[in-house]
Amino acid sequence: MKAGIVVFPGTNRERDMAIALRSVSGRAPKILWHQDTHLPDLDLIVLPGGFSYGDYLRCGAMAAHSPIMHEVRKFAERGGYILGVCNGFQILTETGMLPGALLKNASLRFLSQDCFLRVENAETPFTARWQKDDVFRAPLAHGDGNYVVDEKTLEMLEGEGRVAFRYSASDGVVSPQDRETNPNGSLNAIAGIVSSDGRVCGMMPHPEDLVDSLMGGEDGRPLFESLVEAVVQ
Amino acid sequence: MSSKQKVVDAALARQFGLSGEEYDQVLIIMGRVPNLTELGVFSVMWSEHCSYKSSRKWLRTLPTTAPWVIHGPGENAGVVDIGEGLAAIFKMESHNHPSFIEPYQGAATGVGGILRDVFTMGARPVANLNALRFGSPENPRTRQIVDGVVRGIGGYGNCVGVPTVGGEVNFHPAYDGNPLVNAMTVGVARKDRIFLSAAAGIGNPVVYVGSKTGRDGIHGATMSSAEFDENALAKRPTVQVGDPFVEKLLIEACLELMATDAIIAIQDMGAAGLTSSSVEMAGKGNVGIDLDLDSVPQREPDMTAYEMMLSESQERMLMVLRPDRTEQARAIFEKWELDFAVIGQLTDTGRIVVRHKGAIEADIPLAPLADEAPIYDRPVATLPAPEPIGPVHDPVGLEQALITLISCPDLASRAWIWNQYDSTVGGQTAQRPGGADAAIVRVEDTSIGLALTTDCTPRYCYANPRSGGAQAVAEAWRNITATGATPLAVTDNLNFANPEKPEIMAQFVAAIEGMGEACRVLDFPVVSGNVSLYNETRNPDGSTRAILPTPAIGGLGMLADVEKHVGMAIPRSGVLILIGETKGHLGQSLWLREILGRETGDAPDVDLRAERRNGDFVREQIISGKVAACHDVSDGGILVAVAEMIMAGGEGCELEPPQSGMRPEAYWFGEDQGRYLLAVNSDGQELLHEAGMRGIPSRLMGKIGGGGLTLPSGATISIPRLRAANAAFFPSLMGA
Amino acid sequence: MKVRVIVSLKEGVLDPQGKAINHALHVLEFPEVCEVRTGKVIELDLDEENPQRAAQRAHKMAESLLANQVIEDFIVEIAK
Amino acid sequence: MKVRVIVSLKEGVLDPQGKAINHALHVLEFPEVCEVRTGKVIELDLDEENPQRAAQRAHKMAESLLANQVIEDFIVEIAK
Ligand SMILES: Nc1ncnc2c1ncn2[C@@H]1O[C@H](COP(=O)(O)OP(=O)(O)O)[C@@H](O)[C@H]1O
Ligand SMILES: [Mg+2]
Repeated sequence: MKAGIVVFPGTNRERDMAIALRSVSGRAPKILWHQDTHLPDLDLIVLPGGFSYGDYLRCGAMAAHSPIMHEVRKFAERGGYILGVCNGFQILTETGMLPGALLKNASLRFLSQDCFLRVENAETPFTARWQKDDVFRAPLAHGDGNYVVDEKTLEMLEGEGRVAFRYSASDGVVSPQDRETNPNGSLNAIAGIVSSDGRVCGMMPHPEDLVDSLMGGEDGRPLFESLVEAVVQ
Repeated sequence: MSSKQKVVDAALARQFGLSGEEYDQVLIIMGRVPNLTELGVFSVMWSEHCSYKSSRKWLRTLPTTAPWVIHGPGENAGVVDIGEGLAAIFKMESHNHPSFIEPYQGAATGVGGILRDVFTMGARPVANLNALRFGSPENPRTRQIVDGVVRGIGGYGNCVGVPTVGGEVNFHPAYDGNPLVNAMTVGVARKDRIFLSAAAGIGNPVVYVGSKTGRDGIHGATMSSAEFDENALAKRPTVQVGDPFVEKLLIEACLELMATDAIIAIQDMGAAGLTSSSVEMAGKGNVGIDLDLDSVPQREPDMTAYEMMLSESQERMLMVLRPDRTEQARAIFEKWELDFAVIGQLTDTGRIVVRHKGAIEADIPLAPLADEAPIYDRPVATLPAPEPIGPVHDPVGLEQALITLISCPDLASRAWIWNQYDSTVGGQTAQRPGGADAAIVRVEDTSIGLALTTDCTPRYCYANPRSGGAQAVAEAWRNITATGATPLAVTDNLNFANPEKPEIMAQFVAAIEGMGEACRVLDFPVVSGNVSLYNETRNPDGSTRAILPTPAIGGLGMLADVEKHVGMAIPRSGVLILIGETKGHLGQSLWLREILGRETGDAPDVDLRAERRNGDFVREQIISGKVAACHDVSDGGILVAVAEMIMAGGEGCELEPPQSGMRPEAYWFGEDQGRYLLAVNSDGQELLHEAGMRGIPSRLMGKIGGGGLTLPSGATISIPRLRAANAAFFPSLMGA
Repeated sequence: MKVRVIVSLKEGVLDPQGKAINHALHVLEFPEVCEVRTGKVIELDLDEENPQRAAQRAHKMAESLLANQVIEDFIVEIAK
Repeated sequence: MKVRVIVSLKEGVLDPQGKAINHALHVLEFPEVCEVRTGKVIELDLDEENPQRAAQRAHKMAESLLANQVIEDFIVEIAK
């Protein structure tokens, strides 16, 4: 799998992502600069976590206007795979490539903790290695992860199976009102969604930080394995 | 303020914090009356913060060398060899006063400052820790300060992408008007690419990078060296605001430039900004320096030379570059959208000459500015004997006492705090906060693990500064050992009250003696640190209230094979074994404070030889793979330590009866030092035997299993009950 | 010319910060507070003398960057 | 009565957010932007009909909670 990771000023989880991609695919990803206007030959582009432009104004707002995002959009139109994690998800919503927006966490505090995610749709290129309703653990670390979207779009997302992951308890029970299991207060406990063609995925938690048993588990690996498999096909 | 307007005399010098004698010395060095800018330079360079005038004599007594120490005190941070051609670079620094005035920005800029001390030496920062002391939870201002400090540390560290992996928190009324915020950063660099601050090469350009200069925090260095009065809040000095985003860019740009051979010397602009960085770089290199302030990037119009030289604007660095690499360097900083300006050059005059708008604004000989800085041998009083412990009885029983202890402010779960710190960014955090006695961070692309901790027990230091100083070092060493790592070196942050008072100076001197002795016996040298004095509050009636003496210790250890480390979570089965001698020392214990409401008695004795022998044994057992989990016994004693292992692992334990001939509360809650709880998967006989052979006190504590903590009486405290008691304090204090 | 852009959450979008402030004000004994909504102000100093043109440009800036119209509304005011 | 409290950083205090927005607006080809300062708006709906008294109370709220006067200034405006 030929992967590229975009670095914006303020990005800080590009190394974590590179380690995860290399460990699963056996191939080191290319690091792309926010001002690049030419993309190398790639299967996957990752917008990693961090605080692009300090998260000032709104998370992801300024990065969404970077020169490279024009290329990323074209890449998506050509059918390339795009994964946005945390700040990357925020950037994808700011560009409109994914619907909705991420507001401040309901607690109004930055949250850094493990959460459990239930796989809602196992038919996407990002989730194929799981079964529907599988539960896995992932660290989350963000101040603005409270997903909102207007009612009509929500209905569409739910109807078309575009909710990829939901925050849940360790046994898979989803309770959107419960701060323990839906820590940031996201609508319908939505943690990750995909685009209508299923090729663009945005999610708040960090599967890339759980791919090594030394760091506490390998729960995040199936996501990257799914992508490797999708690319081969 | 313009250099031309104010008349410089002894009275003004006093306002600037220079004593009459110090001002006389300035007059001799200058051979004339200094102008305002020059006076400002002297006042900050000779402030307690920059000159260590009260503490230097005593700091020199600390051991600072070992075969693995590459750079000890004297550089921006300490450097130790961790193998594979790599070095760990680390330091701790305080931001106490700014954090009282504006908790968020004070704490945030504290983190920013210590990060710069570390990456200025060529290291990529890999971990942050923070040692915090707050006032009484009952004081309404405490809550605001906790809120702002925690948000500030998180706000800065999370944004720059350095995981915050550990720290400590205490509450005590002595910190009501003077909280302590000590931040520690650890970085990793290649051993052959460590950057120092001594300038060299006459004619070489002096380059300013980072953020623009504004009128931030002018005279911060002198402020942090003066005791606080109630007016401090009203005075509202220009608070420094941090920009972690720019710091992140500065880290990346500096590391990119450091991969080339462009840099001859580099120094962050910390306290006293441009003044201290330029004076220190030139002074260390025995060269002169000419600065042209017209070239300094400025955020505000009409800044004077005085303001620019004393500004404490954040996220700035000063470098001396090879002239033929200047343009290459400029391109890197422009790529990262940072200011870059050549603001001067090195000279052979031995003087610092500052020009602004065509006029010479300062012209000072560097050697006397550094060499003739005052050093004081302040009077030291005799320490009072600790208050007798008084009669001890147990009014509540074990079960209730345990619940009270694990819910008290000093032992309650800190999850509320660490859940606001990104502890996983970087993908190398093998033990997050709460998982082990020291945080474990793997060095990327190697099998090396770093073990990191901060420790100090201020109530011990108050009762007995010498034991307290030794205990702080011993506990850091023990916490590292309890993960299986080998302790390498410490950084310290010596927080004390007014050194001009002999009784405070006595605390300071005794604490350093205790620290020094512990460092020597444990082979745990001090490689960097910071002193913060005048931590006291002046009451409206003129009296003062001193903080508890708080020599915070930051410890660093390493594992050659990080996979071999253990955490503190109790495993599924096996037994718990106690290593170390239990004497039942209740003086200054949390049990005494929380159950009998007294802070009396002597601090526990620290037997350094036993400490070393027990620790070396424990580490050996862990590395040989025989131990499933380990936790040191400290605050709260054995029963609290067992409860903590149970809460972390979610498995119960049935405890054996106490040693005969000892009162139960003394056995279970005494705070004797040098002890560890080890969980082993077998019946433990082999380990007990091994310990016995070596003459190490050991004892079977209990059998793992059951639904909770089962006392010898048969009563069981369930795990959910333990967890609920432990979790409540912070959310209820902070209102969520 | 100084122009002020005020960005606030659309009606219907939950404003937990506003709610928290409301609660805190009640605790501080300001019982007359019925509702609190929070937003951002961005004060622009523009090199443009004509107030109308300045407002137009600020409007453009808000549309393209300063506000996220999925969740936010904005207004432009010319500073006096 | 609706009252608006605008809280902004004191003059001379670094505004990292404003700086970053300024930069972004330049990249987006709004070269006329000279300076950007950011702040917060808190819109209060008060159960108080008298504009003067409402403003007074809002002033008090700002002093005791809404603004951090170590680094921030505030103004109170009566909404039209
Ligand atoms: N308590 C201490 N123990 C050991 N070294 C110390 C101590 N305090 C300061 N130092 C050393 O003195 C030097 C100057 O410290 P400091 O002025 O705090 O650095 P900076 O200029 O980076 O703020 C550093 O090398 C520091 O490690
Ligand atoms: Mg320094």
